[in-house]
Amino acid sequence: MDHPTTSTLLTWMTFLPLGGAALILPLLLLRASGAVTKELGDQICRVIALTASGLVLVLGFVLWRSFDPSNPALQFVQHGRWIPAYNIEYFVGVDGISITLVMLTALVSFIATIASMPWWPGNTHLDEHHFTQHGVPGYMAMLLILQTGMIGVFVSMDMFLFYVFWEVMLLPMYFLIGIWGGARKEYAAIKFFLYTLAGSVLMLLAIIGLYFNGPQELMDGRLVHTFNMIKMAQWGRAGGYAAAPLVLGFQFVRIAWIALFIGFAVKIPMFPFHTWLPDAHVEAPTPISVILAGVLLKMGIYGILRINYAILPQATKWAAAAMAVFGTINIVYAAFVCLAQKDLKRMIAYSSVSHMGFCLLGMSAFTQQGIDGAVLNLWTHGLISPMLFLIVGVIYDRAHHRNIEGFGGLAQQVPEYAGLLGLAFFASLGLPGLCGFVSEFTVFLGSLVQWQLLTIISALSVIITAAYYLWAIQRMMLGKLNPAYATMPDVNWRERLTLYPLGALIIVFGFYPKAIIDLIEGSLRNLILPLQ
Amino acid sequence: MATASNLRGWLVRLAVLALGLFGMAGAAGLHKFAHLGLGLTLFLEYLAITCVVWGINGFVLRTLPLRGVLLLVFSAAAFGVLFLLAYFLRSVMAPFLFDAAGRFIGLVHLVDLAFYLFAVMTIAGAAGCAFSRNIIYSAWSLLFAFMGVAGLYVFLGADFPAVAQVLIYVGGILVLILFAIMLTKQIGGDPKLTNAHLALPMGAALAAATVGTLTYMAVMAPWKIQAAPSYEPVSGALGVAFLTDYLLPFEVASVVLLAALIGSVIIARKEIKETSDAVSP
Amino acid sequence: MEHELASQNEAVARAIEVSWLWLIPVFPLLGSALNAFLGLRLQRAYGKRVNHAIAVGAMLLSCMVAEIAFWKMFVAAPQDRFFENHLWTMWQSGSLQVDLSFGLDPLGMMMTMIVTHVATLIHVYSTGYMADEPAYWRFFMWLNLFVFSMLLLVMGSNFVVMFFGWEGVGLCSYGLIGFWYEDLTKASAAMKAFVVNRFGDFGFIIGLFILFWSLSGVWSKTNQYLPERGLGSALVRGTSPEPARVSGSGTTLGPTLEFRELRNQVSDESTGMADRLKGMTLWGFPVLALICILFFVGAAGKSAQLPLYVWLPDAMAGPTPVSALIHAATMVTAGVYMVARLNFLFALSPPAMTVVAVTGVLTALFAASIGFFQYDIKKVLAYSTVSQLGFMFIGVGVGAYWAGVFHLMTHAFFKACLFLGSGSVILACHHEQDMRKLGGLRKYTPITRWTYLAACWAIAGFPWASGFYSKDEILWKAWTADGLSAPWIGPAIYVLGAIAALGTSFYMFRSYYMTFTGEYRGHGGHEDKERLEDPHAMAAHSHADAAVQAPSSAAAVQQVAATDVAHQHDHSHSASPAHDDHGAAPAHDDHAHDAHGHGGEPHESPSSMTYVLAVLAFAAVVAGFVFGWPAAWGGGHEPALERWLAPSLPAAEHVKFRELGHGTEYLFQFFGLAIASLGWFAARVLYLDNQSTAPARLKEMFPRAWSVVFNKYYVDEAYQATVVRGSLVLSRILYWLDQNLIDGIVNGVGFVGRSVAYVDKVIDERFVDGAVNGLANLTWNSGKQLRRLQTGHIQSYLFGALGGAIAFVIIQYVIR
Amino acid sequence: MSSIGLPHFLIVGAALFALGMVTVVTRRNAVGILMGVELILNAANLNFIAFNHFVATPGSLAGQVFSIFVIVLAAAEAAIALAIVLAIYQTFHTIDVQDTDLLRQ
Repeated sequence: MDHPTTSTLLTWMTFLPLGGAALILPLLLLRASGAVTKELGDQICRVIALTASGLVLVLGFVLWRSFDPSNPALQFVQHGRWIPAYNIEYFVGVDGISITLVMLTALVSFIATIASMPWWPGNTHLDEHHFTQHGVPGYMAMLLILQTGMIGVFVSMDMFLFYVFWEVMLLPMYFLIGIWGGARKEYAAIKFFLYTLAGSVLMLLAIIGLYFNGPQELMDGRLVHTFNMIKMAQWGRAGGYAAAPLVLGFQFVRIAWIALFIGFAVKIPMFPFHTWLPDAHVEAPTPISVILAGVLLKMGIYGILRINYAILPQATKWAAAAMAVFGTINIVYAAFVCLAQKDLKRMIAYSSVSHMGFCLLGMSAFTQQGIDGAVLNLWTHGLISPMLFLIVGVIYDRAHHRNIEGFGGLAQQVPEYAGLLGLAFFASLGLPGLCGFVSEFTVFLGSLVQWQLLTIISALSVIITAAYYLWAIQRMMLGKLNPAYATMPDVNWRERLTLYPLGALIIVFGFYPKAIIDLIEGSLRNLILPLQ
Repeated sequence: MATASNLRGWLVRLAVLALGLFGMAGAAGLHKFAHLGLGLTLFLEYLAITCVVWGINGFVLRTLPLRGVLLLVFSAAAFGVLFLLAYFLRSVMAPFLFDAAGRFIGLVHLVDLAFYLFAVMTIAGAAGCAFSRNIIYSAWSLLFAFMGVAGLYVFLGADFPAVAQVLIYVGGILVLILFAIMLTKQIGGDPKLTNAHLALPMGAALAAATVGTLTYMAVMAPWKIQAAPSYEPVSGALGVAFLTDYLLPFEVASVVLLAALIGSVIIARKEIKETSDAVSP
Repeated sequence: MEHELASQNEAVARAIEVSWLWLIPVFPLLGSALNAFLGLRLQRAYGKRVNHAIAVGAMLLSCMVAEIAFWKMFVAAPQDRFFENHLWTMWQSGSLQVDLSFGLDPLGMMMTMIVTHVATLIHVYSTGYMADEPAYWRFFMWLNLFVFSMLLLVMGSNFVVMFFGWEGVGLCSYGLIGFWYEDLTKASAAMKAFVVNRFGDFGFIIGLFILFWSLSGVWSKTNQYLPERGLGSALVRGTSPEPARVSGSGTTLGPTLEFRELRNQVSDESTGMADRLKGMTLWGFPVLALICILFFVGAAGKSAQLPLYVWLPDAMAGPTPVSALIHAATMVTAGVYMVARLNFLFALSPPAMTVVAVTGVLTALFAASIGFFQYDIKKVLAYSTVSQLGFMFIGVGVGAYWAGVFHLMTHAFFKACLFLGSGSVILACHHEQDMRKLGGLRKYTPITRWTYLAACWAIAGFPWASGFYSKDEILWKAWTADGLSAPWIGPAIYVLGAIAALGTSFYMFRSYYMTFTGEYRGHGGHEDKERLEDPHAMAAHSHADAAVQAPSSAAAVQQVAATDVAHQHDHSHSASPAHDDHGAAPAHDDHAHDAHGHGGEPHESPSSMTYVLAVLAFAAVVAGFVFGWPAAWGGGHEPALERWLAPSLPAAEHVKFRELGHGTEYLFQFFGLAIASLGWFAARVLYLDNQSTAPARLKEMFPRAWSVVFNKYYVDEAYQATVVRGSLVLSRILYWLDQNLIDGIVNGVGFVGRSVAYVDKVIDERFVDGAVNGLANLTWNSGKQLRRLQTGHIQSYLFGALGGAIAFVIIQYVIR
Repeated sequence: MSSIGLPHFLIVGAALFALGMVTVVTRRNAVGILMGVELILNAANLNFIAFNHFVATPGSLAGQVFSIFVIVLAAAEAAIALAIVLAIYQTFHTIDVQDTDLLRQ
C-alpha cells in the first residue's frame, strides 16, 4: 500500500472544531468568575463555533480541489503511532468513498452552525424564542465536538480509531437532543442512545474478532495484529478471514458481517431498527436534525462500504439478497408510513428512511451504476434532507407546531417560503433537474440488472413519494389562508443564508452531478471488483 | 330520546337480529338433519350473519358506518372469522378440551373442592381484614375468615370447636369489635383515617417471609402422620375431658373470664364517669 | 434492391453539430426566471405589461431561433437533417453516460415549431384572458417554464433530457392547473394530474432501464443478466467494455441513451442489434414487447389514454389558455411524440403495436361516449381531446407514424382554437361554463363564433379542413394495416374508430349549437330548476364560480381593496348578477375588461384574443391540405409531411400495409365525410336553437344509462375507492405497526435495560459505596441507628421481634 | 380418600398467622390491631386442631381442648382490649397507635 503524500490537512479538519470547543472552556471560567457577562460570553461562543466550522468548510473546499480523482487509492494520508502495544495507529486518509462525505460534513455542519445562531444580518435584537437561549457555551461546544467526531469517522483508516470517533460522535448527539430538545427529549435521547449503543457494541465485538483473526505483521521484533483497514482489506480479499475458526458453528465472516451490519444498519437506519430516527428528529432542535439527517445517517452506509464490503467481500456477496430486500422494505414501507403522518417533521424523517433504502438497494446490486448511485445518493440526500429540516424549522419557529393539517393557504402569505419548500419537496420526490433524481435514476438503473422485481417494487414507491409530498404541500400551502397565520413573516436572512446555498447546490448537482461521481467512481470500481 | 322513528328503527333491527339468529340455527339444523348442501348452508349462514351484523350494528357498534357494500364485506369477514373459529373449536380444540375436562373432573374430589373453598374463603377474609382501607370492611371480612376457619374445623372432625368458633367469635367478638368501632365513631369517614397503614410494604415482606418459612416447614417437616384419623363427634368426649383431666385449667379459665368481665365493666364505667363529669360543669 | 440501399442510407443517421440550438429553450427559461425572481416587484412597480412583455418577448425570440433552425433544416438534404448540440456531460457512471444535449430531426423540428408558435399565440391570448389576474407574473412564469420544459422534451437528444422535459411539463401543469390554488378542488386536481402521471413515468423509467441493459447483454432463462462481449463488461458489471463493437456501417454498439445512436443500432440491419433484441426474453416475455409496452404506459400517462386518462378532465380546473396550450396542443401529445420517436422499436414488436392501437381506439370510443352528455363546455373539449389522442395512437399504433403525427399537428391547431374559443365564450359570459346557461352567443361574439365553427368543421372531419385529412388517413391506414398481431384487428379498429369519429362530429356540433345558437340563457332564475334535477350542473356551476372568486380572493391578499372583495365573496356563490359587480370591482385593473362593467350582456373578447383565434382557425382549416394532400388526389407524390418526416421514421418502410386501389380509398374518404355529416345532422336536429325536446325525452327514456355515462362510468369513484383509499388504509396500518409493534419491542428492550441499570445502581450504592464509607461511618452510624430503634412504638418492636424470629427460623432450619 | 393432608391445613394456618401479623404490625388503628390478634389466635387454633387430627394418638383430644381454651381467652382478651380501646379513645380522642406513644418519654 503506497502512501503517495503525507499531509496534515485531514488532521486539521478533524481537530479544528475540537480546538474551538477547547477555547470555549476557559470562557466558561471567565464567565463563572464574572469577568465576562453572560451575553458577551454567549456571543463569543457563537463566534468561535462559526469560525471553527467555517474554517473546516474552507479546508474541505481545499481538500476537494486538491483531490486527485484519477487515483483510486488513499490520499492525504497521515500515519502516527498511538498505542504500540496493540499496534493501534493514528492513521487518516480519504479516498473516493469518503471524500464526498467529508465535504458534506463540513458543509452541513457549517450550515447547522449558522442555523443555531439567534441573530442574523438585518435584525438588531436576538430573537427570544430561539432554542439556544440557554446553555449556549455547552451547545456550541457539543456541536463542535460532534463535528470532530463525524469528520474523524470518515477520515480514520485505523479501525480502532474509527470506533473511537464513532463513539465520540455518539455522546454529544445524546446531549444535544437530551438537553436542547423538545417535549419528549429524554425519551428520544435515551432511545437514540440505546439503539446506537447496542449497535456499536455488536460492532466492537466484530471489530475485535476481525483484529484477532486478521493479518499479523512484525513490529519491533514481535508479531502483532493490526487495526489498519487497508491491510485488513487486502487480507480479506485474499480470503484470509475464511480460515478463522467457526463461531457457534457459523462461519466467522458471516457472523462478523452480520454483527457489523446490524451496527451500521441502526445508523442507516434500516427497517427493523429505524424507529429511533423519527423520535430523535421530532425532538431534536432544527440544526441537530440537520446534522442527524445530513451526516449521521450516511455513516451507516459508509461503514458498510468501508468495512463490510472492503474487508468481508465473500460474506457481502452471501448477504447481498438480504440487503436488497431490506432496502426495498425501507423504501416502500417508509414511503407508505410517510403517507400516514400528521407531523411534518416526522414525515420527513420517515422519508429519510425511505431514501436511505435507495442506498442499500443500489449497493447490493454490485453494478457500477448501482454503487455509484448509492454513494451519490448519500451526497444528494445529504443536501436535500438538511434543507427539508431547515424548512420545517422555519415553519416551527413561526407557528410553534408542526401539524400538517394545522396550516393551510400559506402560499399566499409566505410566497418565498412556499417556493423554497416546493423546491425541497420536489427535489426529494426526485424531480429531474434536481439532484435527488440523479441518484434515484442511477440506483434503479444499476439495481434493475440484479433485482428486477425488487427494483420495480421500489420504483413504484416514487408514486407514493409524490403523493405524500404533494398532499403535504396541498394541506399546508394551498387552499384558503388559515387566518391564524395571516401575519406570518416570511423567510428571514439567517434562514436565507442556510436555505439558498442548499437550494443552489441542489439545482447545480441536478444538472452537473459529474462533479461528484467523478470523485467516487474509481474507488468504488475497485471496491466492487472482488464482488463480481 | 326514544322517539317513534328510532323506536321503530330499533324494533326493525331487533326483528332482523332475531331473524338472523333463527336463520343461523335453522341453516345449521337443515344441514344436519335435512342434509342441506354445504355450499347452500354456508350461503344461508352468511345471509343470516349479515342480518345479525346489521341488527347488532343498531345497538352496539354504532360507530361503524355499516351499510351497502361495507356491510356485506364486514359480515363476510365476520362470517369467515366465525367459521374459522367454529372449525378450530370443533375439529382441533374439541378433543383436547373434552379430554382435559375429563381428566380434571377425575382428579378433583368434592371434599377437596369444599376444603379449597373454605381455605380460600378464610385466607381471602384474612387478607381483606389485613389490607382493607376501611375498618368496617376489615371487620366484615374478618367474619368470613372466622366462618372459613369454622368450616376447616369441621374437616378436622372437630365439631364442637367449630360451633364454638361460630358462636363465640362471630356471635361475640366480632359484634364487640363492631361496637367498638361504632363507639369510637370512626365509621365511614375518610378510609385513610379509619384504617391507615404503616409501613405496609415491610409488613407484607415480613408476612411473605413468614408464610414462606412456615410453608417450608409444614411441607418439609417429617410429621408422624397416624394411620386413620377419626371423624366421630367429640362433644361428649370433650365434656368428659374438661371435667376429668383438664379440670384445673377449666376452673382457672372460668376465673379469668370472671376477672375479664369485671375488669371491662370497671373500665367502661370509669369512661362513662369521665365523660359525665366532663359534661357536668 | 435500391430500396434496400435507400433504407441503408436512411438507417444510419449522421449528426451535424449546430452550436446554437440551446438558444431555443433558453429564452423561455430566462423569461421564467425573470418573472420568478423579479416578477412581483416589476408588476407592482410598472404594471402587468412588463410581465407579459418579458414572457412574450422570450417566446418571440425562441420562435425566431426555431424558424432559423427550421430553414436551415429545410434547405438541407434529407439525410443531413439531424442537428445536434452537445452542451455538457451531466454524469457518467460506468457504461451510463448522460449528456445534456439537444437534437433536432424533422420530427423534433416539427414539434418544436408547433410548440414555439402555438405557445407564442397562447401567450398573446393570455395577456387578454388573464388581464384581471392579480398573480399575473406567476402565470407567465409558469407558462414560460412550461415552454422550456416542453422544448427540452421535444429537443432532447436522449432519453434523460426528454425525461427532464417529461417531468418538467408535469411540474408546470401541476403549477398551472393549481394556479388558483385557493380553491382546494383545483389544487387537488393538480395533485391528481401529477400523481397519475407518475404512474406513467414509472413505466417509462423501467422500460428505459430494461432497454439500456438489453443493449449491452442478454437475460438468461433465470433472468440472470449476462454481459455480452464487446457490449458490456463482465469484469465490473455496468462498466463499458474495453474494445467496443462497431458495426459495418460504423455504428458503435452497446448501451446508449441517445435516440440517434439507438436508432442507428436498431434500424440498421447490419448491426444485428434488432435481431438480438427480437430474440431476447425476460420473465418469459419478449423483451421488445416489454420495453415498448412499458414505454407506452408512460405515453398513456402523459397522453391520457385508458386507464390513466382520469387526470385530464379534472385538469380543466386550470385557466383556459393553459388547457389550450398544455392539455390540448402540446403536453398531452408528448406520448404520441415519444411513440413516433421510438418508431423503430415499436415497429419491431407487433404485440406492442397492437396494444398501442387497440388502447388508442378504445380510448377514442370511450371518451367520445362520455363527451356526448357533458354540459361543461371545457369538459366536452377535454373528453374530445382524450378521444383525439386516441386517434393519434391508432395512427402510430398501426404503423402510420406520419399520420399520427399529422393528426397531432392538426389537432394542435383546431383543438387550441376550440379551447381558446371556449375561453373567449367563458370570458364573454362572465366565467360561465355550463352550456345550458350559454346559447345565442352568435350575435354577441361573432368572431369567436366563426372561429369555433371553423374548428368544429376541422375536428369533425369535413373535407378541406385539416381534421378530414389526418383522421381519414389514420382510419384508412388502420383498415389496411397488416403489421398487427392478427389481420382482423385493423378492420375492427377502423369500425370502432369510425364510430368514435361519428361521436366526435356529434358532440362538437352539439357544443357549437348549444353555445352559439338559440337565445342567451345566461341569467334568469329558471336554471335553478335544472340544477336541482341535475346535481352535476350544480357542481359545474360552483366550479365556474370558484373560477371567478379565486383571482379576486388572491386580490384580497395582494391589494388594498379588501372590503368589496369580501363583498364579492358573499355573492360569488349566487348566480351571475354577482359577476357583474365582480367585474366592476376596483380590485381588478381593467386592462381589457371594461366590457365587464356593463350588465349581464355577453361581449366579444379583446382583440388580443380574437386575432389569435383567427390565426388558429385559419391554420386549422388550411393545415390539412397543405401538409397532407393525399397521394390519391393526384399531385403524384405522397403528402408533404410524410416526405418531411421520412428521415425520422425509418420504421415506416418496414411496416406492411395491404395494397388497395385508389377507388377503395375514395370510398373510405366518402365514408368519413358521411360519418361527419351524420354527426353534424344529428346534432343540428337535436340541439339547433335548443328548440328540440328530444334530448330531454331521450334522457327520460334511458335515465340509468344516461346517468352512468353522464357520471363518466364512475371511473373516478372506482379509483378513489380502490387505489387512493387502499393506499391510505395501508399506510395507516403500517404506521400503526411501526408505532406499536416495532417500537413496542424497542421500548420493552429499553425498559429491561433501564431496570438492569437500576439494579446495578442499587448494588453500587449499597455495596461498593457502602464498603468505602462503611468503615469510616460505622461507629457513628451504628450509634445513630441504635438510637433510632428506640421509637416507643410497640408495633415496631413487635416487627423487630417477629422479623428476628423468622430470620432465626430461616437461618436455623431452612438454610441450615 | 381425600388428598387433603396435614400440610394443607398448616399452610392455611400459616397464611392466617402471617396476615394477622401484618395487621398487627401495620395497622395504626387499635381496633384493627385487635382484629389482627384474633386472626393470629385463629391460626394457632387451626394448627392445634390440625395436629390433633392428624398427628396425635387416636382418642387424645389435647389439641381440641387447647383450642377451646384459646377461644375462651380470646373472648376475654377481646372484651378487655376493647374496653381499653374505648378508654384510650377517651383520653387521646383517637385510637391511632402512632399518636399514643407515651411509652417514649
